[in-house]
Amino acid sequence: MTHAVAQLAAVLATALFIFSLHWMNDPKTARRGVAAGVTGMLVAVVATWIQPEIIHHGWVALAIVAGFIVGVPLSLVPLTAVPQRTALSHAFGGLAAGLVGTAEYFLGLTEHPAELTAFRMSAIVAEVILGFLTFTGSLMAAGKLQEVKWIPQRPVTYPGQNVVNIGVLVIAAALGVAVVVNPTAPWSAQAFSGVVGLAVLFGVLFIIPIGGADMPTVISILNSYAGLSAVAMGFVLNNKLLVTAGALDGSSGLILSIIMCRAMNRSFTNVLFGAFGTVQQAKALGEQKAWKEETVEGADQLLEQARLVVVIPGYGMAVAQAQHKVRELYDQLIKRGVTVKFAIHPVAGRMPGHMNVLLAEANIPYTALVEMEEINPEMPQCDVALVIGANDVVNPAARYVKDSPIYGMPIIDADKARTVLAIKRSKKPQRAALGPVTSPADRP
Amino acid sequence: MTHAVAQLAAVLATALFIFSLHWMNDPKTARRGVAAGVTGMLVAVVATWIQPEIIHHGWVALAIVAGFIVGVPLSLVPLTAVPQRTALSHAFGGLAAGLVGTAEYFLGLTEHPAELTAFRMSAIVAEVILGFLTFTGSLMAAGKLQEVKWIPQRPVTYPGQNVVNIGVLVIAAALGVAVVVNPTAPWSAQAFSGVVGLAVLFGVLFIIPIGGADMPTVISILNSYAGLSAVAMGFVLNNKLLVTAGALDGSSGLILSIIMCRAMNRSFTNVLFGAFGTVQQAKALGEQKAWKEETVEGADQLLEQARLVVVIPGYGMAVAQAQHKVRELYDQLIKRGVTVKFAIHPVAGRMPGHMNVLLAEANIPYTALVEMEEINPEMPQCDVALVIGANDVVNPAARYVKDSPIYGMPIIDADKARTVLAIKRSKKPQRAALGPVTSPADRP
Amino acid sequence: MTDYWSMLFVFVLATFIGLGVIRRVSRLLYTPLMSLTNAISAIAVVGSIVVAGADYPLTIRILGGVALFASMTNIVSGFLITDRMLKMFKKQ
Amino acid sequence: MTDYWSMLFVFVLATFIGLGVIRRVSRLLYTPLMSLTNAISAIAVVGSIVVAGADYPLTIRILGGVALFASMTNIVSGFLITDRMLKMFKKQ
Amino acid sequence: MKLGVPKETAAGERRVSLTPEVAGRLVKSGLVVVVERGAGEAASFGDDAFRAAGATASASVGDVFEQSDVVLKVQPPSVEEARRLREGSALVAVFQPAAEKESISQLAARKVTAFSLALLPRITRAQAMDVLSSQATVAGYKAVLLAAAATGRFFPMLVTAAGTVAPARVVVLGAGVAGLQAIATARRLGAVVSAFDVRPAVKEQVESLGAKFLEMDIGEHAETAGGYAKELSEETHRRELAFIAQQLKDADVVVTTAAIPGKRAPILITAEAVRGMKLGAVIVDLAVETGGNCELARPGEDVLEHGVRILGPLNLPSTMPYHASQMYARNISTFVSHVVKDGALRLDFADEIIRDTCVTHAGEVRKP
Amino acid sequence: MKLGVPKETAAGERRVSLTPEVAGRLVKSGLVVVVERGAGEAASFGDDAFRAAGATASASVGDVFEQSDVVLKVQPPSVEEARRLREGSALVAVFQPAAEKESISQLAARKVTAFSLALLPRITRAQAMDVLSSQATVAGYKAVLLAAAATGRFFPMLVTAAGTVAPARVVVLGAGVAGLQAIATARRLGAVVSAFDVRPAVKEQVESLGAKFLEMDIGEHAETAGGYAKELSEETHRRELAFIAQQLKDADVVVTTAAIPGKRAPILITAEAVRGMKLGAVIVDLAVETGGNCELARPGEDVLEHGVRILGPLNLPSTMPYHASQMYARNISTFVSHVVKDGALRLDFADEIIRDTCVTHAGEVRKP
Ligand SMILES: NC(=O)c1ccc[n+]([C@@H]2O[C@H](COP(=O)([O-])OP(=O)(O)OC[C@H]3O[C@@H](n4cnc5c(N)ncnc54)[C@H](OP(=O)(O)O)[C@@H]3O)[C@@H](O)[C@H]2O)c1
Ligand SMILES: NC(=O)c1ccc[n+]([C@@H]2O[C@H](COP(=O)([O-])OP(=O)(O)OC[C@H]3O[C@@H](n4cnc5c(N)ncnc54)[C@H](OP(=O)(O)O)[C@@H]3O)[C@@H](O)[C@H]2O)c1
Ligand SMILES: NC(=O)c1ccc[n+]([C@@H]2O[C@H](COP(=O)([O-])OP(=O)(O)OC[C@H]3O[C@@H](n4cnc5c(N)ncnc54)[C@H](O)[C@@H]3O)[C@@H](O)[C@H]2O)c1
Ligand SMILES: NC(=O)c1ccc[n+]([C@@H]2O[C@H](COP(=O)([O-])OP(=O)(O)OC[C@H]3O[C@@H](n4cnc5c(N)ncnc54)[C@H](O)[C@@H]3O)[C@@H](O)[C@H]2O)c1
Repeated sequence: MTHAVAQLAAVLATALFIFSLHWMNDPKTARRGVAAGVTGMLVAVVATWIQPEIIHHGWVALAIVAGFIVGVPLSLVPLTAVPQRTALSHAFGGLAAGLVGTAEYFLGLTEHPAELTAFRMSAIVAEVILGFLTFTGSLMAAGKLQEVKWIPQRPVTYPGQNVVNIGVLVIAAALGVAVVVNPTAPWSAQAFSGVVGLAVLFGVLFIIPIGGADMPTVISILNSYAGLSAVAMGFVLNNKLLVTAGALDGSSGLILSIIMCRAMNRSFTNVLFGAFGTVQQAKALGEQKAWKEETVEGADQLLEQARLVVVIPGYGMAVAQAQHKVRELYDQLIKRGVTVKFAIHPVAGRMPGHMNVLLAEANIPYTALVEMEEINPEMPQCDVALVIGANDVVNPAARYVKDSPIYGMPIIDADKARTVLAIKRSKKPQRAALGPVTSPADRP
Repeated sequence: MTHAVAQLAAVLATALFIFSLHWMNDPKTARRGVAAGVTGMLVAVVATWIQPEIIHHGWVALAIVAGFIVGVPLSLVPLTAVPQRTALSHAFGGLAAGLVGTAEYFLGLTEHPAELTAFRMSAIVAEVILGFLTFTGSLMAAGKLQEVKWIPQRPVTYPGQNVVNIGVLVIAAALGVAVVVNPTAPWSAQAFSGVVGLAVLFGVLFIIPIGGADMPTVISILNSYAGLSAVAMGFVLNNKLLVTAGALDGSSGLILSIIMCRAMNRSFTNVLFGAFGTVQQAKALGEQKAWKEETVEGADQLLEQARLVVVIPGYGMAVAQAQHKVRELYDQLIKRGVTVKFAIHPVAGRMPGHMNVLLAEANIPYTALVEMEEINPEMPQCDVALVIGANDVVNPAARYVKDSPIYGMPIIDADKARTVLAIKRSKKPQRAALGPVTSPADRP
Repeated sequence: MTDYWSMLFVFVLATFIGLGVIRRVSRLLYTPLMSLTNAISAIAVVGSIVVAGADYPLTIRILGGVALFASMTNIVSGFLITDRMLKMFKKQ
Repeated sequence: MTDYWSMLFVFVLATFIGLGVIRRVSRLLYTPLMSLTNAISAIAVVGSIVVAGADYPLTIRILGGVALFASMTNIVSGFLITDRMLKMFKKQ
Repeated sequence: MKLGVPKETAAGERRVSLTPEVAGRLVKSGLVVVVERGAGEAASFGDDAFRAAGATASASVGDVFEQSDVVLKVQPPSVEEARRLREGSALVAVFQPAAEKESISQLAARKVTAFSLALLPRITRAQAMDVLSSQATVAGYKAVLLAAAATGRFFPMLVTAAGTVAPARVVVLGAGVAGLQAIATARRLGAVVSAFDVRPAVKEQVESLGAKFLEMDIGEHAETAGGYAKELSEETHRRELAFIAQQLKDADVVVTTAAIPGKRAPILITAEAVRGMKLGAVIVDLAVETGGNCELARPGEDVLEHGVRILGPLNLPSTMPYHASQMYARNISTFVSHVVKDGALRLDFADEIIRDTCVTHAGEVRKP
Repeated sequence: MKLGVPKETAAGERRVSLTPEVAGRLVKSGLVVVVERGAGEAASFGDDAFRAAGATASASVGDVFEQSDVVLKVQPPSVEEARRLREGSALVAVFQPAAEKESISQLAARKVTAFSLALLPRITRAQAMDVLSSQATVAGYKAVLLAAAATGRFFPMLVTAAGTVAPARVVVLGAGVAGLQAIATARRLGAVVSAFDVRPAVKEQVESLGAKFLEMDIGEHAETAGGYAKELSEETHRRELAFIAQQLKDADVVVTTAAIPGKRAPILITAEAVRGMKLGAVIVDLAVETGGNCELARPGEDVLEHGVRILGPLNLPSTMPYHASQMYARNISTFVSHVVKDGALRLDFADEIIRDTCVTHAGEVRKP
């Protein structure tokens, strides 16, 4: 009977978690999502607690009360400290998974060696490695974000760093395999402890080469790892709820980190293998901005997260008759609270006032238009410069290249913006731009 | 070993089916979706066939070859006959499920009575009922669509129809419960046959009150039933692949029929319980069109499936300055191959030429504008009349209501269109309209 | 019993996936979608093979054979016609 | 063994759901989403309760207790802070 | 039944009461249309076109007046023309009876049934005959073109290599039919437009054209039941003048269209207010025919005061004769179809359209 | 260094070479600006405004010419003015040396360094000084306003209770700076616009303004390396004339702007073509100063032929003196900043801007 209750509870909690995430679709339903999550969790906890094998109720209650005592204040941190809190929380999650895995192993070792099948042992080892590396990794991340004294803020890099990191992980995995194959050999407990230790170490090594700016991505990956460790725990405990909830979490962390990587113009593999250091160096090195084909989602993402977007239209906008699309984009951004300005170069287009005619046709208010002289001092504060079918008027060649036909023409300093998005017809390299995004016609 | 292969095959086939449906998202990837579906099916068939318990290979091969022999010609029907083919195919699917369920029951009855647990029996009964009602229901539907002689095309209704239908279903269910409780009693086999017979009968009764126009919705519901019978079969055979594939199918049928109901301005429950007859009568009865709040998706749906959409703008469009949104909609529809015309009433708005000013601003080509006299004869061919913030100019009160201030004013015959969508501020009933849709600002 | 719970779990999850995936299918593709899901629902073929091919009495196997034939017809015609429709789509 | 296959099935399906659902989450809500999934991932609490409360040796139960405490902290703070952030959203 | 279309004789009048297209429709409906030689020439409608439409063109003045059962004109008949009308015939034109006393008594004397379309009730049924609306549309549009041609500035904003041209600020006073059309036209040309009116319902209409409504707390109800403006109390009018003067300080172009039916147009811009305006500003006073909204405006003249040009154009519709005639012809033909049934006048004085517009009938003057 | 701004003396010229705003900038950069009394009045720039900007306003003609180191003008100097210039001083204005032989020899005689901005090379660096571009912008805009005011029709389409007004069909011939601006303005007003030009690159530009490009197979390369049009061969020109005549048959308004630098403007519309046009059509010939694109156009006159009105307006920029002056002043001040370094003329004849524009220097006539 209680077993049936537990199973039913698992189904129910799973459904609630799915709805919880689904409702995050939309700010309007998002709080309902939290309620669903809380209910799901409550169902899961109660259903587990009432199982007959749970006998130390005081002990469980104590731990739960302690969790509340620490959890409530933690939820009241200032919003600026939210990233640290999330990281810290991942550390706790990782720790819990790691500890449960360790407990299961030693329990099996001392009491039911037969239960340590290869499958179960693999799950335990995976759980422990993921759990502990998440634990220390997240702690480090939280420390860096909180600017704790004894954790270096700046990325710490040294030659062969990647080799060392991967080495540690490989050794841990090898030890793990040994334990899986011989779970009850005399050396197995030590080997298992070795796995734990190496996972703890790897968590630290994984984070130190990463700078603060990349932390959100890292935290999102750690979130994914925490989810996967819950999945492993589910396999160990033969608990489908753990598997589903963990999988939901693991996949959401994955998606989020992929999206963030895209927004930061990084490939996901680059981030996944912790090789952030390399990019950091390249960034520090030179002015030579790379250009890259951006996806529509990535561009969306960039634009929505910006505070100030400067649109720089040119002849291409006119040729493509894209002014109405531009207006749609303008409406969307304004609605999201982004400040949008249109920087009109004196010779943009092919006739005096060409841009004005088109933007007025699309009913873009005059107040949103600014002249070149006015916008240029503001460009370094601009999050995204969106160059729409303009070339000469943002081409830095006008500053440097003596034999360019446009040498000496004042230009709009699109290149000073944090990010430049250019929409154009061909892929001829655009000197000022990070690269072409697909035509706005494809935008949702 | 072969068991592991079977399980792995199930996981793989499930994933392939999910991708298959996912790729139907987009015409560009849709054919890839078919390939994934075929591969998934192949994996599932092969993995089942190689199981050791399959010994009558010739028999299996024979049936498969027969399936090809009939299936290939069936796939070459003219496109006008596709609905019938789909219905026929559902009939086959239902038949297969029903037969397997029957076979399982009699097999259990004669050889392993102990295996007929209550759970399994419930699943078998569900499978059989769903399977056989889908079988005859789909056959009837196919017959109606193909205009077979001995199946009445027109909805056949009689007093108390719903009572009879539900009665048949209830008796079948009651017999089913009896069999579940006593699967091996002397009368059980007869009772089981009774269930089968009643399901067959219900399939027929379910369809006869329904007219040809409603068939697509019915077919979609039958699709859902076929999926659910596969799920039941999965429970009987303890086969997760059947459960997942069946669930995918069941839910997709559900979603499709919900969408279709919305497009037809029907509530889903109304359709689900087969009570079409009622609505048909109401339709036949009078001119009094009901109005109903339409969702954005429903409206989208309607617009996209239309061939000719006539937009009738009025003062409300001007007040809401919605001309740019209207242009977006226009672009979208044109892109999808819909013909869009703007019917401009001579006094729409509050000044002569008010609509012209706005539509020109939004760059809607003059060629898309038509005058009232020109469009009115065309209105009966119009699939959707989209009234955007207009009231007086489409108000049939101008024709009938002598004491109306607009009595005698010629109007645009929006009410002659197949469907009327009106976008307005308040919900004051709009006399010509089926009802307000949400503002176009909410459109994707 | 555990098994049935797993089944239920699987059923619930698959339903969620079905709802999520189908809702995003382009409306242009509803007709091919219907024949595709029709083909996929012929997964009952898996059960039919077992009933038709295992060591059962002939009557049972005949039922199974008919079921297998019916399912196979659906698979073949369903996939083929879907593909045919989609091909026309491309041309447009 | 069957059981593990069910688990795998469940895992695959749940991953599909996760990917599908999260991809549609509004980008405005990524920060609350992260703390929400963080709270949900504390479902490890279920395992911790078993380890902490069952009839196991004390050392095991201590490990379990710590794990339970850690998970519970996550649950409480995760949900609370998510709700706090979403409330501010509403006000905007 | 014969309809006569004489050539307009008033100075500067270039419109014609029927166009070939509309004449053709009337001919098809069984009426005979007689057009004076060259009647449509000034509006670019040749006699050939009338003939092609089935009308008898190239008639002499005498023929038209003496043979027609109904004479269709744009301007009120001169005394001379009134005398030429056949006894018992009918006449349709646009005139304010109060201003045309002499020719009206003449018409009554000759027992002519005369209709003035200026008196049409503003009801839905009459919309298609509403010449005031259609001609006001022309006037509002043309007024902006005149202003744009007269000002030394661009209307639109232009960012160019020679610096940025700021958009012109256009203020429209009175947002009736002409005012709204003026707003729309100025907006099309790219100006920044604001408008003022005393009727509160107008705010939304102004905004629906993308212009700004200048809001002043009128403090009294300035609208009649029929939707027309009333005269304001003296106190409110004073406040209105001050408010407008303030708004005009940085205007580049002002178009005034305020009118109160049957009354002198309200003064909205005093000489004082003009003095406060920018050098080079332009005022177009459309109400100049009924007294003018600007104190300094002179009918038909182009006044330069304090560096501000004040135009008082007369009969703007006549400067766009082609389309003005087209619209007028549609209006008047709808009216004719309304009063003529089966080839004869149907004078149902219970019908407010006929009651309100009929100025003289059977020797009797029906309107003051 | 003193810059002098005389009042323009040419008939009908209302522009002024500096505006208070631009004068203020020059003053800030360390130059002295002397403005003749009332120089800016016709363009709505009062002497007060100049004074407020730091210029010496209210100087007499004599003062300006005799005291200035550089005199800034719009129109070429009259013989009288040339005589007044101080020996060794400089002059900047717009003139075609070929047409102004007499005053140029006068300038050379007085050892004046004269620049004509009409000779500016069309290079990127010179864009901000390009008066031909900026004034062509004004002309293109104004030409459409003139056409709209002259035609008897509405430009926009209007669906009204008095019937539907069809949009005007506007054809623009020659889509250079003025032509493009004309296209844009006509489109703004709601007309249906099509345009023709011999340079193939223009097609995309015309379409970028939402107008239709009338395509004719020219069959020869009609563009010089510098992007200007060349004269066509006789055969091609004949074909062009036939093509255009065909296109004008149903045009309501035609604006012509075709020009070939340094040559007579090409004839595009023959008298024959005018005869084929609709009654009431309007042609505005902007090229009338250089011979006209329409055979029947007369400089400064309003010709009515075959029912078609043909306007040949002269000096359109001067009819919008405020903004035309503003743009002109920006152009000329950029030029001044280019040639004046540290308070003295810097005549680097290796610089093509200076080389190309300098008409006389040190007593020598440098341009024919
Ligand atoms: N304003 C004036 O009065 C005037 C007059 C004459 C000349 N000019 C000159 O024109 C230039 C204006 O600079 P600009 O930056 O506006 O224009 P631009 O330098 O010509 O650049 C146009 C850009 O638009 C892109 N493009 C063209 N068609 C497109 C389409 N259909 N969709 C998307 N992108 C498209 C082109 O991309 P691809 O490279 O892929 O083709 C190019 O990057 C200046 O050099 C100026 O001196 C101006
Ligand atoms: N064209 C002319 O020259 C002229 C001049 C004067 C008068 N008129 C008269 O004006 C009328 C014109 O008819 P019409 O159909 O164009 O206009 P209408 O009858 O006034 O109807 C306007 C419609 O727009 C809706 N609406 C208002 N604001 C809206 C917003 N912000 N968003 C969405 N919907 C909004 C209203 O809905 P709610 O009911 O919810 O408010 C109403 O259904 C005729 O009666 C005509 O005689 C015309
Ligand atoms: N059939 C119909 O229902 C119909 C048809 C056409 C017009 N109308 C309405 O009739 C109204 C009058 O139209 P019209 O063409 O005669 O107007 P009009 O062109 O003659 O202009 C008169 C305008 O001046 C305004 N005005 C009067 N005194 C003023 C003052 N002191 N200060 C500022 N503004 C002042 C009036 O409010 C009115 O808007 C319009 O609002 C129009 O909507 C109705
Ligand atoms: N700095 C720069 O790069 C710059 C600045 C301004 C203008 N321009 C370019 O210079 C070109 C000329 O401009 P503009 O202002 O001197 O032109 P314009 O206004 O003088 O008009 C001349 C136009 O007439 C056309 N034309 C000549 N002969 C013709 C014929 N027989 N039939 C039809 N059309 C004929 C020409 O092709 C040209 O477009 C423009 O295309 C413009 O883009 C370049």
